[in-house]
Amino acid sequence: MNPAGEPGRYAGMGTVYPETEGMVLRETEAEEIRQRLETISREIRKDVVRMIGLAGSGHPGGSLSCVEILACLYFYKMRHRPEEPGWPLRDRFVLSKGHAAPALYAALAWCGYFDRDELWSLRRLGSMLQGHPDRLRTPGVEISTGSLGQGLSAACGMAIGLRLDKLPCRVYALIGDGESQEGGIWEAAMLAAHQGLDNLTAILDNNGLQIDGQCCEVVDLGDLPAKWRSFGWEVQEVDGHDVLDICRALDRAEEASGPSMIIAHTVKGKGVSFMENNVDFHGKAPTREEMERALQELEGA
Amino acid sequence: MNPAGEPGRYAGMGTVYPETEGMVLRETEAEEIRQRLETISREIRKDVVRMIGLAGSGHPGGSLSCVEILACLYFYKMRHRPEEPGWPLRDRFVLSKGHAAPALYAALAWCGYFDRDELWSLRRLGSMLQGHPDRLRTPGVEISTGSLGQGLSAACGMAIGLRLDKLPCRVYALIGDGESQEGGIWEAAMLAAHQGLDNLTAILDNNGLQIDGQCCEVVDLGDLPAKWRSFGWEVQEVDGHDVLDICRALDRAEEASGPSMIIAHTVKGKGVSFMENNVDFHGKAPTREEMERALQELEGA
Amino acid sequence: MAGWELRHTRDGYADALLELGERDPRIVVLDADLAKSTQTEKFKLRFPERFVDCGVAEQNLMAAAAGLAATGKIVFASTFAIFATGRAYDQVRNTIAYSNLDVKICASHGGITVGEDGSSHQALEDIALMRAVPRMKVVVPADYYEAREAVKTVAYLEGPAYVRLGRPKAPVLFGDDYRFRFGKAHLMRSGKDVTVIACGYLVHKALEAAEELAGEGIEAEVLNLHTIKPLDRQGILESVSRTGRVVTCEEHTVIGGLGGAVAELLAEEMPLPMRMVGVRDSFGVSGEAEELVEHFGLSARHIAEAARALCDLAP
Amino acid sequence: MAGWELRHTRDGYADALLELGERDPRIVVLDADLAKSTQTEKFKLRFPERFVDCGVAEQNLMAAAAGLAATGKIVFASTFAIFATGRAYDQVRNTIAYSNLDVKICASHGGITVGEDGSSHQALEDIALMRAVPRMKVVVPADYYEAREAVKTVAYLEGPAYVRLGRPKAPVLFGDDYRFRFGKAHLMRSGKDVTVIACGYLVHKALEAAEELAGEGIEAEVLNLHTIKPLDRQGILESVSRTGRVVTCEEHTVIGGLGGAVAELLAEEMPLPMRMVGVRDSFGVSGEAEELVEHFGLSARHIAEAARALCDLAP
Ligand SMILES: Cc1ncc(C[n+]2csc(CCOP(=O)(O)OP(=O)(O)O)c2C)c(N)n1
Ligand SMILES: Cc1ncc(C[n+]2csc(CCOP(=O)(O)OP(=O)(O)O)c2C)c(N)n1
Ligand SMILES: [Mg+2]
Ligand SMILES: [Mg+2]
Repeated sequence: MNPAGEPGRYAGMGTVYPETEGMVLRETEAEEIRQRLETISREIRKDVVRMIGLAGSGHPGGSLSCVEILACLYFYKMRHRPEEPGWPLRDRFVLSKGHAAPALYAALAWCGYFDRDELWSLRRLGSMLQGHPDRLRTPGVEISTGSLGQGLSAACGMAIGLRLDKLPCRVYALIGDGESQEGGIWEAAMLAAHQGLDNLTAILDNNGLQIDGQCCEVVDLGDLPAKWRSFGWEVQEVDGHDVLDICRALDRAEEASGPSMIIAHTVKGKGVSFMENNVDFHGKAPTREEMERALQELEGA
Repeated sequence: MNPAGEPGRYAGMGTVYPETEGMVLRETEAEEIRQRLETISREIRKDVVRMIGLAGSGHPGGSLSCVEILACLYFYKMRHRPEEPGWPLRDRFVLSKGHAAPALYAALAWCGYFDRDELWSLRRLGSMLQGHPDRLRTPGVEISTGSLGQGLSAACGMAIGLRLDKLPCRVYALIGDGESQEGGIWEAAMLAAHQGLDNLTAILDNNGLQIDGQCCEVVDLGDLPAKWRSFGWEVQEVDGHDVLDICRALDRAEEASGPSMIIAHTVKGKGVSFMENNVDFHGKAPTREEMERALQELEGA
Repeated sequence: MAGWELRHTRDGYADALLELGERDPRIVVLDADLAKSTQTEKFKLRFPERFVDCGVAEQNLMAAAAGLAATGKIVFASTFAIFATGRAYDQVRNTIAYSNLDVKICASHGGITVGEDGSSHQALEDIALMRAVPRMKVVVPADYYEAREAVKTVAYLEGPAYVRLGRPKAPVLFGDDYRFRFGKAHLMRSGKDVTVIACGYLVHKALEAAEELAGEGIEAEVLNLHTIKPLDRQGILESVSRTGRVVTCEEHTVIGGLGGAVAELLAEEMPLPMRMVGVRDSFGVSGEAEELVEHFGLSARHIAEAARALCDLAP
Repeated sequence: MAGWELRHTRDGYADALLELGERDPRIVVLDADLAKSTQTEKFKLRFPERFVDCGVAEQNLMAAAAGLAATGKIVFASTFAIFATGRAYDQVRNTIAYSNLDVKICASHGGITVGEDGSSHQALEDIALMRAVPRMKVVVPADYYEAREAVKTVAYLEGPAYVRLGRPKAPVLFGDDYRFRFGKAHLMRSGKDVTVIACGYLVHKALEAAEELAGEGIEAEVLNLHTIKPLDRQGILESVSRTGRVVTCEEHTVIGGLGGAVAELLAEEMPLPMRMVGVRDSFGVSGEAEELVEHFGLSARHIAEAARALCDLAP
């Protein structure tokens, strides 16, 4: 059985859909893949800025920092069928840092889970796109998040469930660095290692900022790789804006004998000069004028 | 100012009360100290068995495993005044693993915080000795515990408060290994390191058992020293039944530049042959006959 | 307690789990280092591959349960009631209930009858907490059989549910053929003077109180309100409209629990005199179960007193 | 919202903190990575040594607050209402309240008016949760001044307290000389036909509703029930005994909150017809604050409707 099934349709973005399990990026294709994923990333970034700009509220910083990670997951690594969101053999993704919903929504829309027009209704009364992911409203959202520190636990549960059913599916969870201060993260970390969940990969969006400032000033996360290793995870570190770096780490993670952590070094607000590393844009929408400026920058990129 | 004040009266147990700050165990006195602490430990153990036996319920296993730790704290390391429980300059102790209350109560009674006769009312309606520590009822109890994974946080708060007031007092917290599965422990660990709480010492009663079995079978705690080091704590390991080993570690902990963890390797149910390493005696009282047998064993020891 | 056969409600849970596990491979059970107390250990021994011990980590227990349910499992998550509802409230609310997942929280050690462990282990607000969560169903079985049948029922109701089980053995009120009717107040005894609505461990106390009152010529109707949410509005109103008076009885704070639910209903639909038997907004203490029932004013005597006081009021 | 001056209740909190911090060295403030939202940042900037950011770790926030209080501090612990009460419920209950420590939980972003962030951030059960905790005081200020004065008052009441603050600016109802009387329902408008009891952001809606009703000849008495626990039993009963009808209004589920508290009181003391204006047991959604007030049936229009329906009932 080829769990990948047919490649999904990605609304004209082209596809880099993996067709075999345990696939490893072929170097001959690397350049093509890189270009596609960077193109997708730029499109998602523009969507994020526009969605939040139009909504007048939202979290641009942490949405922009994880764009490449989402692009690599949805357009390179994960087996999924946008036209059949409930496909039992799909890989699962959990956005533990739920406030990055705009980036997820944009990725899902580009995949074809729903119409791109929905994006502009973000956060409006009646919209299928809530401020934080709601699995009952948005096709492609596996579980509702928004309260930090719960998604990794949910991902553990999914990994256990899929393993029980002997399904070859993998589970991916994206957590924040600020979020890693939540004890729930470490409860999940311990259980995942104990259970040897080799079908679970977590990615940490290590952008160095939370709301009240730099993580190292608020509550220092210290040596994150050492922490995760001491909790029994295999750890890789990548440049979170280098798509091939991310893809290769996602490939390697499948070889791990237990749960696998990819610490992605990222820049909060990445791609928009005045948002980059700017803690103020954690949870503040750009003004109309800022939005236009950001879009121009991204267009030029 | 000598924060130690006068030595407390320990109901005829003799005293090894430290008279100077940053005191280090003098090797010439080691043997005497050892003998006293072992005597006290044996008395506490007998009390624990009798209290739980008479009460007909309680947690003997985890009470017996931490006896030497409590003896070293209350009769060697901590500055406190049993006759003045609210003495502002006292060191603080938090029993994060609150179910070991009987051991704490016995230690407090031997110190003179309350009459030893109270011990036999453990867990009875109206008793000052509740099933889990209640600061409003029991002199000497600094904060109420019983719900696991909260005491270390409370100890952090105390350490911060005492530091704010520039008091030389130290805070000690005793946590369990099973308890270390609680995320709250790791939240506290991170904050304590970030705050550089060098007046905080935690002791981990590493008896290898929780309720549902061995910790390594339930949810493996893995490499505990590595975990605590990766969370920014200084770590020592001791034989948790060797009083001098514990005392020396407590002395050294005062030199740490941040929070300090003493991992005490212990035996659950220590001192009573049929309780040792017996998971069944986590939360089960000995029968009358078992109680008598246990007391005989302890008497002989 | 004389005259009653006694059995644990949590044994009813365990037996239901075995039955469910036997016939439905989707059943998965999670615990948090209390499998021996909650009795999920029986399931673990029979179906080890479908049991996961999460250790002393209730937050993870609940959020992981949600994730498992999201893969199509019917998940039972157990620990003590106080930790299931209080320690993991946000996980239950934001991950389980908001996602509307099939997680059945079956928690033991609800109420004051936890006994000697004392306040930190006595769940006295769990019904209030779970009742406040949208989409949550709240069930408080009164005996072994009701627990067993309730568990089998909620397993197949869509979305989350909370089932509160006790620590001590409870008087057996029903039999092997007991049919649990989710969402329907269960008439245990008819009467015309006052409606006594009880749940869980206090149902038999209510029956004893009714017996006592009968001797004085007061005919109490006793409803076993095993399902506290959704509330059987019609069933309650029907009884109360006949008797004109209500006493509620619960091993729980009088704030926001069964009494609160009934008070809210009556206030909007049929304002009538009511008395609440429950813990009067205080923490528990250590003591023997029955001793505490007496101490906190939850005994048959107290229920009868409340009913009497109501009946003394002008109608 | 036309005609009202608008200010944040959380600014009232921040200003009170500055005043308290200035004169009392025991005041310490803790937050969990939301200092900019809860407005504790102002205290942090003025008294950095007495401010501790605990990071995104609400459980630790609350239990550490308890430890600090145990060293003689008066501790303010802030985060969003949903996390303060839900994520850390067990810490609040078992470490703070059971120890009866001076921790004042001042949480912002209570209620549906959180708006666009949506359900996971809209605390709709926080009053129910905190009300269920023994020893907890529950205060829901209606405007900037009331928030400021309430905070200064609870600082010096023994033991734990919960103060619920909002996200949006709220109409200013009081002035600089406002005297907050803890535990006393505050008469905002007299009337003889119906008592409207409101708290927080809905107090001005209740006043608007009363105005609307006055035009129809219905005289509504409006009580600002800023203190939900302890409940001003006497004050409420006194008003209700005159009007014979009650409408409760809260930006909260109708289960276990202000409406629940009043229903419980009336059921035992003075059964009378009542209507609850509140969120009808559902999760929130994203939208603009005022839009959601309308969407969930919490507007002046809805309050007036409820009052009208009651007045149409035979007395
Ligand atoms: C349990 C919980 N506490 C607090 C919040 C509020 N909050 C939203 S985002 C955030 C900071 C998260 O920082 P980080 O994980 O680093 O996110 P990123 O930098 O990727 O945006 C906080 C505290 C929340 N959503 N959930
Ligand atoms: C929050 C919480 N969850 C569960 C329990 C029930 N419980 C009491 S003791 C215990 C096991 C603790 O194991 P450990 O910390 O190793 O204690 P020890 O072996 O020292 O007795 C559990 C799960 C509790 N008291 N608190
Ligand atoms: Mg970050
Ligand atoms: Mg242990």
